[in-house]
Amino acid sequence: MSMQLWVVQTLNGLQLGVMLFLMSAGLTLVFGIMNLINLAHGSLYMLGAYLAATFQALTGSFFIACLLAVPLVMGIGMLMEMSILRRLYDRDHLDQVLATFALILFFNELVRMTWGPQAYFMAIPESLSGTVEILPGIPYPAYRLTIVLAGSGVAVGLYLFIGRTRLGMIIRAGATHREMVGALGVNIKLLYTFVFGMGAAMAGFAGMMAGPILSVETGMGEPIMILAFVVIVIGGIGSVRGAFAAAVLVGVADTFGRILLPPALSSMAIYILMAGVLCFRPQGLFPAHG
Amino acid sequence: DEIKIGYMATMSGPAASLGIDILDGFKLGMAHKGGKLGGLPVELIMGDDQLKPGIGVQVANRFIEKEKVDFVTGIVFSNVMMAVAKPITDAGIFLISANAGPSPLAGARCLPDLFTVSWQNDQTHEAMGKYLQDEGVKRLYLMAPNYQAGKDGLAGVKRYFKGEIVAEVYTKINQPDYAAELAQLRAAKPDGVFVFYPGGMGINFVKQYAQSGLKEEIPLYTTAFTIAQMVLPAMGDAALGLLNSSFWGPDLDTPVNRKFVADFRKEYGRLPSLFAAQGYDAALLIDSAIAAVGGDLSDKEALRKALRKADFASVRGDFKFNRNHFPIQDFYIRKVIKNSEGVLTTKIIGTAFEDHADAYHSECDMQW
Amino acid sequence: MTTPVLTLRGLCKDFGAIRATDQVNLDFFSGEIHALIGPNGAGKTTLINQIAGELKPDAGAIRFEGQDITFQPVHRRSALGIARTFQATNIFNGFTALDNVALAVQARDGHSFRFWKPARRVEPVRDAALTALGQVGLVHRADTRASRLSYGEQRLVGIAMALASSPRVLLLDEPMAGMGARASAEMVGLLRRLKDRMSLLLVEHDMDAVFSLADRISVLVYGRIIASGTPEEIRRSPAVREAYLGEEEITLENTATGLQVETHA
Amino acid sequence: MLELKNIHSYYGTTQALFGIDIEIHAGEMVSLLGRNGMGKTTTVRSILGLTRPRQGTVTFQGRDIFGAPPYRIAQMGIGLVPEGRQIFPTLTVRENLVATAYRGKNGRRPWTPADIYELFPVLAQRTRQPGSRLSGGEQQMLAIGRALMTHPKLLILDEATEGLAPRVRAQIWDCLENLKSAGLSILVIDKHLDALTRICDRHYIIEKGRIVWRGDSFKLKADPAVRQDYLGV
Amino acid sequence: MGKPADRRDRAGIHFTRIHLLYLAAGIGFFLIPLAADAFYTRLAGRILIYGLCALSLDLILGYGGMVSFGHAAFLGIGAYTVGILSNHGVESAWIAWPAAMACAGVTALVIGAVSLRTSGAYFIMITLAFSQMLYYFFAGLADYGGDDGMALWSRNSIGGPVDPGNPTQFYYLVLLLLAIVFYLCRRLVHSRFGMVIQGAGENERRMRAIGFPTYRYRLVCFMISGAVAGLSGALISNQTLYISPALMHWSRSGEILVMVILGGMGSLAGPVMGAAGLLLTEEVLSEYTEHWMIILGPLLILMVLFARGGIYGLLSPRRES
Ligand SMILES: Nc1ncnc2c1ncn2[C@@H]1O[C@H](COP(=O)(O)OP(=O)(O)OP(=O)(O)O)[C@@H](O)[C@H]1O
Ligand SMILES: Nc1ncnc2c1ncn2[C@@H]1O[C@H](COP(=O)(O)OP(=O)(O)OP(=O)(O)O)[C@@H](O)[C@H]1O
Ligand SMILES: [Mg+2]
Ligand SMILES: [Mg+2]
Repeated sequence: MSMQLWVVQTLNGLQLGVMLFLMSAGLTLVFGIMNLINLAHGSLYMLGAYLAATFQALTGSFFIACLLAVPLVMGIGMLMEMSILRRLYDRDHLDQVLATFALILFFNELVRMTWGPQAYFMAIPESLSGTVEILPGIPYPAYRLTIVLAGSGVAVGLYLFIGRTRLGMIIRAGATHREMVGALGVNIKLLYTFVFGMGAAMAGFAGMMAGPILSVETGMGEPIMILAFVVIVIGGIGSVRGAFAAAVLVGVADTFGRILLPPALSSMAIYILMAGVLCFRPQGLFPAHG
Repeated sequence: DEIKIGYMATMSGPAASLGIDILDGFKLGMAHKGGKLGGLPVELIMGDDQLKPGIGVQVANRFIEKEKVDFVTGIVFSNVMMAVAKPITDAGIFLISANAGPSPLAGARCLPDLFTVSWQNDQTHEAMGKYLQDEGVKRLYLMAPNYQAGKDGLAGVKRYFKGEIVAEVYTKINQPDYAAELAQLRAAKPDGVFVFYPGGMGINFVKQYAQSGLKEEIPLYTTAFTIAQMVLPAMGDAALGLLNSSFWGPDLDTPVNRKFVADFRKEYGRLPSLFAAQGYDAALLIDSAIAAVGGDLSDKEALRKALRKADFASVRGDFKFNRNHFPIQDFYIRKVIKNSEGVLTTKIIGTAFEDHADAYHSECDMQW
Repeated sequence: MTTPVLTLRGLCKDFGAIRATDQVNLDFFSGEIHALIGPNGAGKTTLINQIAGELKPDAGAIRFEGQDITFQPVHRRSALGIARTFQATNIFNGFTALDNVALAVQARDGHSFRFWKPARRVEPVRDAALTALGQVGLVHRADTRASRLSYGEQRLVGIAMALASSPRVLLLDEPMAGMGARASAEMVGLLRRLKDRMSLLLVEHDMDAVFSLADRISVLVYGRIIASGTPEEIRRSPAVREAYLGEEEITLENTATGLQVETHA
Repeated sequence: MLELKNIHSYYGTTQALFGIDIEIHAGEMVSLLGRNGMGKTTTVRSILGLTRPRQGTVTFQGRDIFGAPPYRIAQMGIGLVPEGRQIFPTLTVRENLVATAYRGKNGRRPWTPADIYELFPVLAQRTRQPGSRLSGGEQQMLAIGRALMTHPKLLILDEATEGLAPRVRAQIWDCLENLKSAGLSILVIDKHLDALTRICDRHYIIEKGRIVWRGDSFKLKADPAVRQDYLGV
Repeated sequence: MGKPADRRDRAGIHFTRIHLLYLAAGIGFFLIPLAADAFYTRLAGRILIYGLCALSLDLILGYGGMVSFGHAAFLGIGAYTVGILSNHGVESAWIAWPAAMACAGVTALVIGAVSLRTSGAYFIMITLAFSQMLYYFFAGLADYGGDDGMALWSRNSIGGPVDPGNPTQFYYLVLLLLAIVFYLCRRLVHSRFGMVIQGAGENERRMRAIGFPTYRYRLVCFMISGAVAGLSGALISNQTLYISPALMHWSRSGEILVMVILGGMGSLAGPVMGAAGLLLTEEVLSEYTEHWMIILGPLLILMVLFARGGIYGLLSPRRES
């Protein structure tokens, strides 16, 4: 492989990684902190894409669509938390799996009834449709570069928020002793709704960013959700830092696996990676619990 | 009396639009025959295989054991077809495939009660292979998902394309992003790229191909499976100008087709895809056979004979069944254009094959 | 009493910069209660974890009845006869008290690849479990789910489980913690009865209990044994007073319940 | 300041409290005594709304807090050192203290981490260590510190000296006396009767979910029968 | 006074009621082929086969706390064993079905050996990873149909008067196998081995401290569960006469998991009810509308929220509180 190709493929891996991170971040927070396995996270991703596509078609602007879709998905997420998921925190993981699996069915069908079975179209905004010369002689799609930058920005922001702010501390505290946090005077319910909404917003954002690259269709959230689960497990559940590292690792491994390995092996590459990591570090790369 | 037809297709999930298009085509065909087939009123019984062979078998058994249908039609995907073909035909029910045409059923394991009104899987790919060979493309790059249909598709192209194959790349099933593969492709600098990516995979691939700027550098060739009418809106301008092969196109100039396309647009408010055309033909085929036996479904032998004649006016013009009950038909090369209303559609620009038979019929020992 | 059941030689364990155990040498004899006291964070639990096998020492050796067990896994040591209780309650919440203890009995009996006979109908196991529960006075709670027991009762179940495995060495990490005065006194009685049959290592901050029970006391400070001796010697040691006991004055008198304590500030 | 009247609490269908009446006045230190499993912790949980009583009234500073969510009750000025410590294992020592600390500004000087470190110097050396890596006693100190950081008007300690070295325990009694003289109300559950009779104003004894005895330290000292019957001492 | 005798008494009442339920279910299933047409018999057979698979999952999940999100892999291995053997001319059930169990068991042994080093959510994900690997492996296995799968030309033969090709006979065979496995599993979970599995499911650290090498026990249990799932795979391939990688897709694992939870885990009978509940609801709803999932979804959610303990929990007398 030539030098150029290496650079481009690394960027491709990074871009995939960043997308995965946007998905995984919410998932790892909700999972690690509220102790909730939310299989329906992919549905929020799908909703983000559909809503953005609709708003883009209505307003003709990608950015206005973004401003409308992301808060809306956040709202839907919070509604979902308040109406159903909140009741599942104290339950077995399995009840959560069942309920959120049911939510997937519901949302997929809802989307199909609302938007029809055909895939939906989303165009890349005009200003980002070209390519950028990242290094002399190496063009790279501007839109994908935007994803890398925006995603990394969100990652840094989230890391600082969780690691450095008091709110972040409380969120982490709630991961292990929810009742106790309440007994110390924190409205943990509200906080959780907020955290869930944040995760939903990120998933919606990811779906929206993916819209112009991928097809906007029912069930589009499931494959990436499975990948996101792989990511958070490799990274260590509940760890934002771990999710980022693992997302990039998975992104790069998948990208290079696809071009360097025979097809049968490359389909399995990330699963082999995950099994390998867990073999040596059963708690993931950055276990959140000391 | 009445005939019962079981319609089985993928009606939910991302691939649902195929099943729906076939069904709409089929219903239009019935409507054109006065809501009847062969003069008999029709009870259409629906079954969703959810793209899962196991569910398909279940639906098939409902058709056989509970509903006791006379015909089964529909069937979008090869894996479902492979699972249900034998149980359905074993039960003495005629199976009219309106889409799937897997090679084993065209060859050694052909079935006397299975009629495929669409095509054999490889045929459409072969058409593009032939075209590329005729065009004198030298170095070709091949891509497909790593599953049976993908491998068959590329094999079809290679059967007629004799130039250099730069690379044959298989990607993961339902892989959403092709950035890495596109970067490799660009570096290989081929003269042309052929891909087989049906459904959502195709939308993603075509969009990303255009976004990476490759569309201007290297021509992309595909088939009607990637460039089907229902995915064109989602691809947008990225699809414009792409060449693809098919046995049919909305602009195919036959009287039947003109009426079909116009009425379909009137009825459903959209352009029909080739899947709709296949559904339409499936209805007409059944109609012609029942009419030929005078509505007497008890004589299977006579009915089979009538089906074999394919004595109806197909949207594709002339067509006849090979001895394996797969069609012998023409194949065209189409180009994606915007019509006068600004809607993306295809236009036939040439003929790749005339009266093309599939590659497996000689392995089928059915005699008639 | 002549040869120790369990010997620790030069045990060291670091957690990053913290030296949790530092060159610890101790001998434990059958029929003896050896108390280990020391300030919070001195490394007492860490030492127990090393003996039980949950932590691997960085240096040093552990010998049990002459056999080197330094690197044996937890379950092997347990099978050899080293049982422990946990500082934080650690039992099977979904099981009844009896089933909790029965499991421990089962473990003692050797491998459990027995797929046929219902475990609850194995009389010897049941009887042994009831006996162990009886020893801690919980027979009346035998059929209560452990999660519904009060904190103190849960701790008793933990001890019954340790007893049920008929250990040769019993490691007790703060058994009186969370127990009321009467329960503590009962615990003291129980431990005293047990000591004939095994060697006990008692980690406890309840000085009344420690001084009334222990045959020998070792004091651990910052991972080091700073003193080891009879209760009387320890009580008099200024170093121990400085590091651990503080101003507390301990006087023992024999009363009906076995102990009475006065504390002068 | 705090008044419980006729509290009945249940775990599922089993009743744990049968009509508890307790009152604590401002600046008072009160102990709740009883053997294991008699309902001390349940009483505490009922005060904070962690276990919601089926019946009864709870008033705090004259306001009815029955049925309010725990965080509201805590915000009104009740600090809890829970049974079993409940330290946040993934947070560092400092974060444990800061995360839920009091943020209001009402003139009184809230506790700072530095004050806590002064009280428990061991913690000062462990500020960046996660809670899960502390020894049992260190965790206990942290739990007390954490409760103080919420700047409570009423401090509830449920077996707060469990697992503490005698020296530290003595320190904590001293500390509680100081807090009390600074005006804090305190409800303490503990088994160290001698210390409690020394520092507490009044005592309640709970037996099988009912208050069976109440009175001041003098009365308690003078009544060995009560101590023998209900506490086993 | 909670004397042991008292306890046995209460258990006695509890047991007869449950036994009555089993008896009713057994008779019900027994009568189906006599009362219903071929279609419903087949549906009932499918329920039994998936019930068997769900039951095998319950063994590790409900009792051992091992949440396998890749159980469909063993189902698939069992099916492929039958398919591949039949492809090479081995038609006897006496060889093919034990072979299916053995292959699935060995696969479980290998997967378990790695996966059981982890716990909790990590275990969920690593089992998913392995099943996805197998899925992609078989999807790319062109010799045996790849993604299109392969058809079986006939059911396995048993010999004697029993003919699995006959739908009714096949149904009774399935029913018999399920009954046997059910009984064996009941013995197993109450045996000493079962107690260890349950203990390890609850508190593995404590189990080690009292002297159990838990890893070994869990691995054996995982293997048994895999083997039983393999048997259900052999049966399902015989029923549908068709095998494809779709059998191993993660969504299939999800469905099996849903059956267990819906039915009520840790009860063995529950998962069979869960299989019945899910498959029947699907069957009924999808006849009414193609948008049946919009109804099934909320229905499942209501089940979770208001019927704790699943269907089994609804039917059986509530456990003492
Ligand atoms: N896993 C760990 N990682 C880092 N430090 C640890 C770990 N476990 C314990 N420590 C530290 O090691 C020291 C010894 O801890 P240990 O639990 O042995 O104390 P202890 O003597 O049992 O105290 P206590 O009487 O309070 O229970 C403590 O300072 C503690 O903070
Ligand atoms: N979560 C629970 N579920 C059911 N019953 C419980 C639960 N927690 C406590 N109980 C029961 O409630 C009663 C009172 O328990 P509580 O914890 O209040 O006692 P306590 O006085 O604090 O005892 P201890 O000194 O042991 O902590 C006990 O009989 C106990 O078995
Ligand atoms: Mg300790
Ligand atoms: Mg208590």
